[in-house]
Amino acid sequence: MVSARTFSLFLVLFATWLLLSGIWDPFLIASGAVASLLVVYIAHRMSVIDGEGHPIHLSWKLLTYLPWLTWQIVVSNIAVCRTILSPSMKLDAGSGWVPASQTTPVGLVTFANSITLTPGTVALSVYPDTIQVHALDRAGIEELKAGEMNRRVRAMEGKA
Amino acid sequence: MERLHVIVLVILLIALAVTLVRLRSLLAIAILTGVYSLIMAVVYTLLDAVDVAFTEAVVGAGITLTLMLAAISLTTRRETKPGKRKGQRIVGAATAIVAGVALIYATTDMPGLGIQDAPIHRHVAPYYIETGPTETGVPNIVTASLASYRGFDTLGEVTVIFTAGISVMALLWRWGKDDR
Amino acid sequence: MSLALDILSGACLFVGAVLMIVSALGVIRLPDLFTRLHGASIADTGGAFLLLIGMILQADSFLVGIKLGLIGIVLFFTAPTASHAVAHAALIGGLSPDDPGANQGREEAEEDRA
Amino acid sequence: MFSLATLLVVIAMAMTLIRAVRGPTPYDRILAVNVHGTMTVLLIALAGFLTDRPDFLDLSLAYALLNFVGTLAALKFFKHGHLGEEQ
Repeated sequence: MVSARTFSLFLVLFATWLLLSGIWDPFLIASGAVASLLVVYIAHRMSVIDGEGHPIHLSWKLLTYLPWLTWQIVVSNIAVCRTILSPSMKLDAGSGWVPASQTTPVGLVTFANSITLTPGTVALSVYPDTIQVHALDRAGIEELKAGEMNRRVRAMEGKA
Repeated sequence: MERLHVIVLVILLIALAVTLVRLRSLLAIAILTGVYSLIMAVVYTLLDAVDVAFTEAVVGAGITLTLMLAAISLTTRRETKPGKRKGQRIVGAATAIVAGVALIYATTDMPGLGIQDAPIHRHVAPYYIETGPTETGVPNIVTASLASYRGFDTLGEVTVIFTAGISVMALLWRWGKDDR
Repeated sequence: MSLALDILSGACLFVGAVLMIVSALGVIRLPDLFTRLHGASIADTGGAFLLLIGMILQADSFLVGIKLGLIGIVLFFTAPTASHAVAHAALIGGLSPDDPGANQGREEAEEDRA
Repeated sequence: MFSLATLLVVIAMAMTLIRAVRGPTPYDRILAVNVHGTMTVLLIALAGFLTDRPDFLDLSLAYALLNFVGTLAALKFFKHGHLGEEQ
């Protein structure tokens, strides 16, 4: 009945409580445990504890994806800052479609959010196999079409 | 230095207030009111009133915008033009100016910010600060006073708000009709 | 050691705050909504995370660091979602992503829709 | 350093405010308010360090969560013209 996922949700909630309160008093810890249990119970009744609501199975792969994403964010931050600060501000903005080969909703959302999170590109609308992207510089769309980010997110989400 | 931040923020507030008065689109006004309470929350924070800032952030920024949008969606999106009659304007301006001057005059009677021997710091406050944590077992002083020292009062308040909420729901909820 | 830490965190704070200004400049200067979104995302990523790192380096207790980290995580998940929501709503609302000029002077249309 | 950073963020907030007031479309305003909100979150955190009271972080955490709700509610309103209930 109590799956590993449910239990891990409880652990995450309880850890959050402990770290946010920082007071090691038996009464307060007990109320934290009760509150976490209550939330888990309600989440269970709403049946939102699944691969989508609490994607714990992605944690380890996420650790390999995040450094690469961070680097992308740094690079594109510099590029966009340069555009904004250049006095003439020549823009080549526009939108285009980028193929997305993810099979799970979580993977697709991760891809779209990664696109949006890197400055210079924003996901406009998301469909199961393609994402409409607006870019400050059309080269950004070409780069996304080349598909490195797509491939990395695909590798991260694993099997559907 | 902190004072400088507060001054800049208060100037922002004044600019924002003037803009709000001049705007006619209720949608824009609702959004900008959210900004107003946001800046206000920062000012409260800088003035060390964390609990007030907390309420301001939660109510002002999170809930007010949503409620105002709900109200706009039920009524209209534009404010009607104010009356053109000169008398109306003068009365309005006079009321605002008199009220403002009265409020500013009242603040001159208040003790300065952070002065140690202000009346409020000498009456019962030291007692609560000293004995609150041990007497109630609650680490946060504000929570200790709200939930313990004046627990019945808070219970009453919660009851009133809860009852009001239920009544509003009972009046506005469209029971039975297209219930999908 | 402590001096190096101070310098590092000071640099992070300064660069982060400057990025905030750049982002605000972008939100003002860029020509239409969709390009402004890119300016805004600098504040959500570069500015926010550098400021948070700068503060974490100065945090005097573990719990403070954890809370700052949590703020970072919350921003990391909500910021792109909010940007996407703005972009998508604007797209549905009829703003053209390819032609900045067409989005000027739309104010009256929006305001008078009532 | 904290003081300087705080001041710069306040200036940045004032600048986004210009966009929020000027519009022209409601989306521009919401975008500006959203950025303004992100800056407020960090400003409150910075203010906590400035005054040596790290308990401000709770406030900024709560605000980071709420900023999102306000933005989404406004956008939902723009998209559908109401907030869910049939008119």
